[in-house]
Amino acid sequence: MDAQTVIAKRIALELRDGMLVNLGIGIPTQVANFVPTGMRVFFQSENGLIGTGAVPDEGMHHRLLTDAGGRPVTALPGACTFDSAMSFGLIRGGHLDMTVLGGLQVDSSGRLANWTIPGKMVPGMGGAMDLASGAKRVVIAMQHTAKGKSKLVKQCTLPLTTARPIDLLVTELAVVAFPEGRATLLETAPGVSVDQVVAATEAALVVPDHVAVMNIQ
Amino acid sequence: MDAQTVIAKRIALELRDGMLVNLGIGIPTQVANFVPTGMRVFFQSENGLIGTGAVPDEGMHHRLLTDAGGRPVTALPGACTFDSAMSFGLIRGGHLDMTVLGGLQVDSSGRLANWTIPGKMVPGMGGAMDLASGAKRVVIAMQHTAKGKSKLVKQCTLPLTTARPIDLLVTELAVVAFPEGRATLLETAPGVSVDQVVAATEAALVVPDHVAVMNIQ
Amino acid sequence: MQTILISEAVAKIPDGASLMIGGFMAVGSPGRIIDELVRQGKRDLTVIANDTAMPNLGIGKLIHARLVSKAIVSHIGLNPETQQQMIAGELQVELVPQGTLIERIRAGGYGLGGILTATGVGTLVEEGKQKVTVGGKDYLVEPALHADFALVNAFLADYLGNLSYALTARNFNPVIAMAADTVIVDADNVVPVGVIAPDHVMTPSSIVDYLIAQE
Amino acid sequence: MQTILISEAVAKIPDGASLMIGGFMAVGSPGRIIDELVRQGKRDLTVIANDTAMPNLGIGKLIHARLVSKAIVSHIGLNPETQQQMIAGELQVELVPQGTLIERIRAGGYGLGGILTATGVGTLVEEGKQKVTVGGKDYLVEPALHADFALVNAFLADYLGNLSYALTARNFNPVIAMAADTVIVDADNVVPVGVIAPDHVMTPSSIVDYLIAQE
Repeated sequence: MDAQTVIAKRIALELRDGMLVNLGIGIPTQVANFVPTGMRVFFQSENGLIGTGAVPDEGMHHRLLTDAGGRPVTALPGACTFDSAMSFGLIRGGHLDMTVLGGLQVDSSGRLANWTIPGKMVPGMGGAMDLASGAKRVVIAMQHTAKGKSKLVKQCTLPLTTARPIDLLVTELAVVAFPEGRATLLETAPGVSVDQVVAATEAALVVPDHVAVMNIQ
Repeated sequence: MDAQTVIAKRIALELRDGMLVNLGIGIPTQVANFVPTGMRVFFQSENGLIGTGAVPDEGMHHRLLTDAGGRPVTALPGACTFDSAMSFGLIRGGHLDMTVLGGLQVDSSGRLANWTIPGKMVPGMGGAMDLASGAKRVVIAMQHTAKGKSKLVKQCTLPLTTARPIDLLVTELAVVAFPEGRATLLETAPGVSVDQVVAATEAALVVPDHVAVMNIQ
Repeated sequence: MQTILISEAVAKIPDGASLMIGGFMAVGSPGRIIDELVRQGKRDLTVIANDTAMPNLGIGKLIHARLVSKAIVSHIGLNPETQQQMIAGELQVELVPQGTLIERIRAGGYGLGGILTATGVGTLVEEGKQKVTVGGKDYLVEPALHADFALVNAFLADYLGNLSYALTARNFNPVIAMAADTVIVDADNVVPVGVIAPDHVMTPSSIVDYLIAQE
Repeated sequence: MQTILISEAVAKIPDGASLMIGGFMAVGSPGRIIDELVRQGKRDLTVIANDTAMPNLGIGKLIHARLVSKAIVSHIGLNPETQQQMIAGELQVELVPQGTLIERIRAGGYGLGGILTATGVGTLVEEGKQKVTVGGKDYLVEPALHADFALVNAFLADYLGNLSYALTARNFNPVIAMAADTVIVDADNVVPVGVIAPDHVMTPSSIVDYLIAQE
């Protein structure tokens, strides 16, 4: 299983029936492929849609029904559309049960940097700051390392996305939460040892006596 | 012609084609009866309707289509409905071309009191403060006197509705504007002399050389 | 979202709860829910709504039954009972300009701390309030409102809880639906999922907690 | 409201004007108006919009033609031309969180001085901004936005100027329509007055100034 699939499958286990969920671009989008059978999850697309369905069949799209990246989507029965003020009212107002976002850095206290690398990448924060500040639960989907360096750092060196700590970090190696503001190892990926995770991590990791293995297949 | 008709007819002359207008309860409501022929004016009802039409014929009403007082109305072709946030966005945001409101007192600098008589009448301000603060043009329809006392006073003794001066006051005796913050007599009612108006007015009235007669029939 | 009997829905509301209630002079008020509140004899309620309607009409029924200890409203002028209870000190009334009230509720639902409005500046309304200057102009800081329950009347719901409203009955309903911990909806019509066009849904199902079962 | 040729509508926009433009990654952007802006070679424009789309798509066409001197947007990541012009100092870009941006525009249209949001607190976004504490929590005061022109794309208009929008093309359109001195609308379909149900009108005709004539 490749890294992205591990992450997406593990995050899908956080979904609950009836949840309203927003998925960022990249790995987070793939979470929609692993919704447990029989579970109904409402996916919000921040350009103004709840009830985003699959990519339309050939010749069955409409130019005015797209995801936030402008790509054609379908709408499930019971879908609804709205303007951007409502879309971010849902996000900022705490109506969004969970957001899954990518990350550039997460630090030992759970702070997130994911919107800019000054001087290098300045795409604009789009909805990231509202999502990371406003969603009830913030889950970050991130590769554990980049170019051999840990992305779970002691302290974020990149500009923060929000001062609010995230709730859960899922990488291809581990699941990490932040109780009492301390990065705590909850699970390791199948075939990955606690020592391997610790070795790949710059942040000081709290390692409980029992660390579970991700329940993914 | 009774006092209310004089006032309503004179205010109707302030209407212009295409205007969005909100009429308060009481005399202001009657202005709608005197829209000049061929002119299209959009009346907003602050409970959520633009395009308020006449009272419905017997048996042609619907319980969910009413004016702000809960009385059945009709909707003209091209009408639209909206929630209260939008309704007051139109009012506060300067989209309302004119509001016509009743008054308890107007003072020499054009300040308005029309929402409460402490200890006697505390109905709540409803939409009055937003209307008087937000409309592009505020026109007050008010009897000139109450129990023999002028309602156009030196200084309001009742609590103000807004700190913003009104644009025009129309009574059964006179039309008064407030250029440079001074009550100025623009017109008298047919058969009413300037001296009669001055005598009935507590506020110091600026009287220009030429005072027109209201053009109502 | 759960479909539920009206008695069960109202049983979830404890004495002392704060309720946002839809409607404008009782048009668009959830009449059945109000009747059930009276029947179950809830006490010490805080009501946040546009008005208290008229004696024994809409929200006026709650006033008449003396279930309300505090009302945050813009208008009580057509309900002498509200005024009498207020003067007698039995009912605390906070009068708020209508545009400020609906916008404070919206702020609560949309995750904003409050609103900045010029309405009320230089009047009694500004007393005791924070002011902020933006672009050289003074605004009152009017804090966001949030409630324990929103009691919503919709014209149309689907069985997921998507809602739409009709004509002048929309008023406060879609706004309060965003601003409460628990949202209870009484709909005039409930239709199968997929029957309301996505563009015509005004309140998404995900914010609705309970839809009252049709009789 | 006046129905007008597209060339005449765009001729009303002077160089240096501020424009709010609907659309989200060009979906719901007024394509014909954008093309005409390019054809007429307007200069020194300020654009307020969600994003600058992609090179030579939607608002990206204005960037490509170098008509824009300032952009207030939430996202430029899919348009390298915007980033290049910004880095070269040819285009001033103010990046605003998306929810803050749309709400600042709404505040401008709804007569509010600005908004109180927690988004951006503790980040670069808060630099130089006023803060207000409400209920013990800190909020940024983000000032209202207003523009000279709103360039709106609607799915459906009637000949009075009532508008409705379709699917995910609604996005910024109904909000910017409230927040500009002059509102110019290009509608995909124009129908006789009375054909759009009152409940389905999302923008009332009274705030529309010009409706572009169908070809």
